[in-house]
Amino acid sequence: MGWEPKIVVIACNWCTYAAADLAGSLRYSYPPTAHIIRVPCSGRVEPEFIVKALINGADAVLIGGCHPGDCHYRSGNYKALRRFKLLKRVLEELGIEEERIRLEWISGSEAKKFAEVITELDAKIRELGPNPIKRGV
Amino acid sequence: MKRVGLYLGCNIPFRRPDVEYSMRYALKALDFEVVDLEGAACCPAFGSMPSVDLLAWCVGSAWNLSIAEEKGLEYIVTGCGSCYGSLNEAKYHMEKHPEIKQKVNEILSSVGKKYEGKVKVYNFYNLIYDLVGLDELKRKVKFPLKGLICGAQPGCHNLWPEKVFPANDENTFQPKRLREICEALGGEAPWYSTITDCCGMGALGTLAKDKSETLFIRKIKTMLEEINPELYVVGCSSCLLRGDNRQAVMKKEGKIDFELPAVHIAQLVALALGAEPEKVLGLTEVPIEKVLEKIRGGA
Amino acid sequence: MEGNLIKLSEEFLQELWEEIEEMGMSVKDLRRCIQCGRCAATCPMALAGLDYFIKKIVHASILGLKEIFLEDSSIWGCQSCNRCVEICPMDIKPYELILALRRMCMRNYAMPSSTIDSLRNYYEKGHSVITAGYEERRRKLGLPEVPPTVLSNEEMRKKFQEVIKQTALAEVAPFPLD
Amino acid sequence: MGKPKIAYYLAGGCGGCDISLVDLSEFLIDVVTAVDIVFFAPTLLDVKYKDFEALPDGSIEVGFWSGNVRNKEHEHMAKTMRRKCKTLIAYGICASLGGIKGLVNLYTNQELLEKAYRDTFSTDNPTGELPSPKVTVDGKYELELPELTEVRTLGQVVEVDYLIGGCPPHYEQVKKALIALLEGKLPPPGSWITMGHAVCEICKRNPVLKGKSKEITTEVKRIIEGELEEERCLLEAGYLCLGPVTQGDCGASCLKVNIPCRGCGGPIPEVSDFGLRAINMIASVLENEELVDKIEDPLHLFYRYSLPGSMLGGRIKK
Amino acid sequence: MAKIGVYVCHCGENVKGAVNIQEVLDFAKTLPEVVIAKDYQFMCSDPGQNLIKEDIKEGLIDRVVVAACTPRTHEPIFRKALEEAGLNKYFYEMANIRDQDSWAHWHDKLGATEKAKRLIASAVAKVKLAEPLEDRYQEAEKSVMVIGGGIAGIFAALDLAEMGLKVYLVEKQPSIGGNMAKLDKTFPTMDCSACILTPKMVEVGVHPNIELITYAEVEDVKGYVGNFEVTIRKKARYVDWEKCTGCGHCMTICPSKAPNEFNLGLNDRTAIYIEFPQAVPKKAVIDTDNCLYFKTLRKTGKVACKICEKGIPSKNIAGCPAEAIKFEDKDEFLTVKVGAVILATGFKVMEKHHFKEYSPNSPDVLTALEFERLISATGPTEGELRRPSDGKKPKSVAFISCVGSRDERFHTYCSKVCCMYMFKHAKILKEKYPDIDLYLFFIDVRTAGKDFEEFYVSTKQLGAKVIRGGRVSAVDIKPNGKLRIRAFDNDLCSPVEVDVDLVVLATAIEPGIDTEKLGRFFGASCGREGFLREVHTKLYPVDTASRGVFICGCVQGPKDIPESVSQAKAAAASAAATVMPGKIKFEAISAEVIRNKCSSCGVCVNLCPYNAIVLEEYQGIYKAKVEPALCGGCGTCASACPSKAIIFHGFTTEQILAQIEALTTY
Repeated sequence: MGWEPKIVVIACNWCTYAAADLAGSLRYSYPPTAHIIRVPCSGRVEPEFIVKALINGADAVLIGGCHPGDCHYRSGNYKALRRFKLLKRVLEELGIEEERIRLEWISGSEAKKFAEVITELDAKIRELGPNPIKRGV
Repeated sequence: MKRVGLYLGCNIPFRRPDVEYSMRYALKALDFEVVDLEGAACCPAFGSMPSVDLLAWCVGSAWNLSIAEEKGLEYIVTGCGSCYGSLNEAKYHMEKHPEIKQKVNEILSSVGKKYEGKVKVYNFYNLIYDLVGLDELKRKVKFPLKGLICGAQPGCHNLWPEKVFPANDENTFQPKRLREICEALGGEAPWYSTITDCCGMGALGTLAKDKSETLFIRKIKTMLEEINPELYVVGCSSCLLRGDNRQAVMKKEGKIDFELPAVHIAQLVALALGAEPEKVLGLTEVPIEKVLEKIRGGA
Repeated sequence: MEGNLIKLSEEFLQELWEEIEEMGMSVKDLRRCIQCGRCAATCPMALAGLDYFIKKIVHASILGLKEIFLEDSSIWGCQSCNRCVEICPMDIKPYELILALRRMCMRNYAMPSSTIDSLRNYYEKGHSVITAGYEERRRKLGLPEVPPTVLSNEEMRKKFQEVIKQTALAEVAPFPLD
Repeated sequence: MGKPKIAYYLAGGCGGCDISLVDLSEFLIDVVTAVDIVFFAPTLLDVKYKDFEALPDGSIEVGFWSGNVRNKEHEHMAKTMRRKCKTLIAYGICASLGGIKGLVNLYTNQELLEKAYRDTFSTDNPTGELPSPKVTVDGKYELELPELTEVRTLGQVVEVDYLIGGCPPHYEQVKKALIALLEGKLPPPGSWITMGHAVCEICKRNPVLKGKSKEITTEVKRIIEGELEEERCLLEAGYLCLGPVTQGDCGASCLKVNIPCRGCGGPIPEVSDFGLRAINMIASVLENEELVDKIEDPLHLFYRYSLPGSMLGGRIKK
Repeated sequence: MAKIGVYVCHCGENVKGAVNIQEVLDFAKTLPEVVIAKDYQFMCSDPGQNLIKEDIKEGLIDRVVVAACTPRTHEPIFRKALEEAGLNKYFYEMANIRDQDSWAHWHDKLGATEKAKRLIASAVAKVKLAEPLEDRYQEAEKSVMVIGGGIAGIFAALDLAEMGLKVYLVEKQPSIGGNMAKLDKTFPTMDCSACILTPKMVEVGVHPNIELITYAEVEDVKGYVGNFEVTIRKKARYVDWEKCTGCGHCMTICPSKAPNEFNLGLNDRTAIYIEFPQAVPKKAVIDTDNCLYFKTLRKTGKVACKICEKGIPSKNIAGCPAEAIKFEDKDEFLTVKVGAVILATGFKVMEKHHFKEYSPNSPDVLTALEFERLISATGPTEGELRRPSDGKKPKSVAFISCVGSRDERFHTYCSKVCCMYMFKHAKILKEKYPDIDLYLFFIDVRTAGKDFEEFYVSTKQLGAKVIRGGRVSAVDIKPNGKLRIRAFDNDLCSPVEVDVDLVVLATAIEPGIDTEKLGRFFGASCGREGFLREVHTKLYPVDTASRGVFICGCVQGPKDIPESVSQAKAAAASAAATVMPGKIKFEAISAEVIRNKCSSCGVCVNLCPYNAIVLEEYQGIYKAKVEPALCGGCGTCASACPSKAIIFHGFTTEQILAQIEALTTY
């Protein structure tokens, strides 16, 4: 088997993780290249997680949270957005393709959106090819 | 001495120079140095440049204001509500949108002009109210109005939108300033319920003459019913054209059965301060002798 | 328009919105209008009985009925009294809409002839309104025959025209600027 | 046993770290009398590389390395130092994390040379000459310059025993480190020699030390904007101070003179990437998302001293 | 070394149909520290769970990974199994190989199998670093404080008291009753407000489980759900309530007058006063701003008047017969411990002065609440409709809706009750004075509610004139004393005007003055419009973001009486459910500050949405500390800590990094 993209998804338990579950029960299919790490809230995501995943060879990292205003913990998603925006600015300047890191608000009911986002991201990564900053490269 | 730029506009110098005369007279009598704004143009009126383009409007207004700035004036005065409105609104737009101001200046700089936004634009009655004061005005009156009942009409452009003007009534839906000036001159200016109603002059007067006249008739009839004034005193030259010149025509055409002499507040102030009635009221069309008689009769 | 039926078309919506946005009015703000009618009760256009007055104009704009404004001249009857701006509870600035619509019509050459006259006067003489016989009236009062405005100052008039030529008037005026 | 032998080498650095030794003033005399300095290049002693290389391996007690590893010569010397010294210390932020000069990693050597030798306004180089690794002088002498490599931290080239932050390290910190060395009271190998806590903990501006919480940062200001209040936390006031993420061995010197902390002290132990923690911290204190856009040049702000030593390190695409 | 057992569930065909179980088991066995890898048809069934339990009991494993469906539904089941087998339940992780794998990749068996392997590797990596955690319980006070004694607060208090809970009802005014006490009749049934409210007020006053604390405000709040410590300031009354009999004698002799707030200033009351005739408790207070004793004492230091106490002996007028006057009275502070709190402080109505175009200076332009007093039998005119300006009976009245509501410049929301009370006003007037002319100006008529539309139609039948699309543009005073209304009539498509004698403005219902402050005390936040916000509009309509703090009535937004009462009952039930069991569970998944690593930078404090992080002295320096009971478990603080001093139990940084490592390695 040739190269297959590897996507690390860090998803909030209440929205995006639930959306992924729902996508399964509705039998929406999407590429099996995305793997969720469950966290209570997108506010739990540290920039180090994203960079660690990238240098370890993840081809893309997706952070999934609740829509603004809907955070189960009131405001964690806003904190996540601030951190993500700033991190993304820096990583882009360091030459990391912007498509490889993504933040999406996917509510617990947006199973279709979850499947679409993963499908789209997978296709994009196949277009871009393997992550060039993989450790040791 | 306080210096004030006299911004003429169009209607006043061409159609009702008696208002120009009165403003000059009254301002001098109230210790102002009147500075002419040579080269000033139309404000521009709402139906012209403002209806063409926002930037073009601002360029037109900034042209006038830059002339006042060149003369080192702190403020200028208008007798026409449209000029007062247009200049102040343009000023407001330029303050709110620095990018417009910048573009305006790019254009003005091609003829060596510059707009900074330093000049305040007053209308005649607010200038008197704020910079002279009612007490001072009272002191200067030579021919008091002797209880003359005035129907005051500040004029829409002198009131709204509130936020653009340097001076205004506390409640623009219950204006008092113009009335208080009439009272300082010795008259009475009671409240009436159509005081803020539109006189019907302006764009509507051009577009739909007959319909526009109904506004005037409705307003004046209510006023007559409620306070039966002897004189209609307006704060805006457009209101004067409607209240005097057009009223005379309407009367001739048999559209109205009343006759209410009308003056601009500048005329009334000039008259009370001692100006020659022939010049102050020289162009008045609705007969005004009775009013003049009452004011000057005993003098 | 035939009879009393107005067709609502998606195509027009977009077109009008784009145009009025371009002319300085935010359609997003406009859409806040809940047609409460507060402006209409004291709008001079409504009180005078024009076919379209501010409340209807706002609604027609939200529906994108461009043709109405090109065919009906009501918007040119707005008195610019700004009362609507002052009392609008949704702060949609209806008067700014009127100006934006006029600007849109101007670009489609749908304006009353009086507007053209006043613009020509404005450009040529510096005054939108010049009433004949002013010299006589001024002389009678002992004022100089020609007022000390741009009209009496050739140098300033040239500069003034120079300035005005650089505005949008140059693009839309139905007369030459030279 | 005689006095412990000491070696010091300045690689890709500015010499500031050497000067911070001088700042020890009288204490330096105690140090110099307590140790035997066998090598101090290139600033102090004229010891030839050959002679240094000839010393027995492991014969030197402690080696100090200041500056980053920027060329083949540095690399060679790093390996030599490692062999000769029982304990090797990355001394200063350049040695530890790459330092300010580590920012060159954002560009290719070609770009940098062009900038330095051709493109600047003040450069007078009509023929557009660039330095080249091999030159023949007078047609006969072959001169070889060490080849430029990417900036690396000392730790990326050889194993390092201890790291000391600072640009340069504060003399009090140097003093503490030297005493620890002389007394043999060292932390576990691989550690930073540090107080272990952030600048905030010793900063007079920090309201937390008075039991009050910090206010949320509602604006983003550049240092040239506005007036700095003497007592106020700079982060609260909108200046992007990196005090919370930076080791506080400096005594908050910059803060005392109204300069926000720029992070030269390096990260607090257990932080794997200074820049990422800084990004995280700043984004966390801001009131809203819009403020993020107001931060100018975030890369240089957050990675000013630590780019080569960051997690992404040398894996930057040019 | 951990001993990890991996259990792969077939879920019948659900997993097995897409994932090659044997391949996954073989893979799992290769993972570090995995000692057992087994499969079973239904892991969640009893035999499935027993597999795990037995392995634990036999000491074969001390960590468990179940590869099956989603932890969102099945984690609790397996955790319980661990607990039953004597292992800490947090030594458990789930690999979601059904919902997020086999189901989604049904037609890609190879892909699904590979993904299952990685998900298991990730779970194994996480569980390896798991730490034993304990859920915590704390004792809860079996009592509730209700703040606000309007109709909502009254009902909440009564329901709780009936359940046997101790209730403290705190009210700012001297009497409970709130805004409802000011109303004349109530729509749509037209009950007299006082008739239905007063008995309930009395019930509150005598209920053995309710401690009524009126003329009092919240001063400070400490603690959290189960253990709130609320400090109440009881304002000085200057009348000894123990002695005061509420006879009202003082009010007949007090010489000093002030506007009567209860009648919205439409008449005067004395400086010593009982708030209104039906007040509960019916006790007098002295208003020191207007009392001559206090006024002169402040100004001159001398005592000028003690008539209420001493009477006027020269005229044979006696003072307070109960000897209850107490000029030296002081504010009292009282701290109460309660398990839960209900906030029911209601609303206020906008005043008319904001609306310049409606001639607010005219005494004949009234707000609707003023009008309520004007037509109320206990009001200043004893229920007779008379114009404030001249005392004459108006022949025509205009009612204007949406005054300050649905308005960008004031309040964007709909005040909800105005349309209905305008009809109520019309109905009251029409029934009393059939000849009166009524004009009701609406933008549109909103009558969504039981029996509301019928009420509207029947009011129209009485002859009230309804003008729609007619937000009034101007109210102008005519010199003859009439008020001219200018509006637009959508149905006539024309501007209309009418002269009336009286104008009633349906001014907006807005948040009470101290709503935000009160919310801050209790950690309940306000929405954009300033009302306290519920956690979830549909599912948690009376819960606030602060656990154990509930809201009901208009403090949450405009609503009518039936809705306020229903909400009050809901809040009472929720509060009771919180405190009744006597203990409260706190999640084990929470943040903790390792204080000797903390650098006192304070970054975490503001990040916490629950205000759970406090600064506390530790070895002489203020350091952060997470109050475990307040921690909501989001982990935002742990992510941010610049010193890496905060551990987030259950999702530690090391665990997540290990998962990333695993996902990217295999």
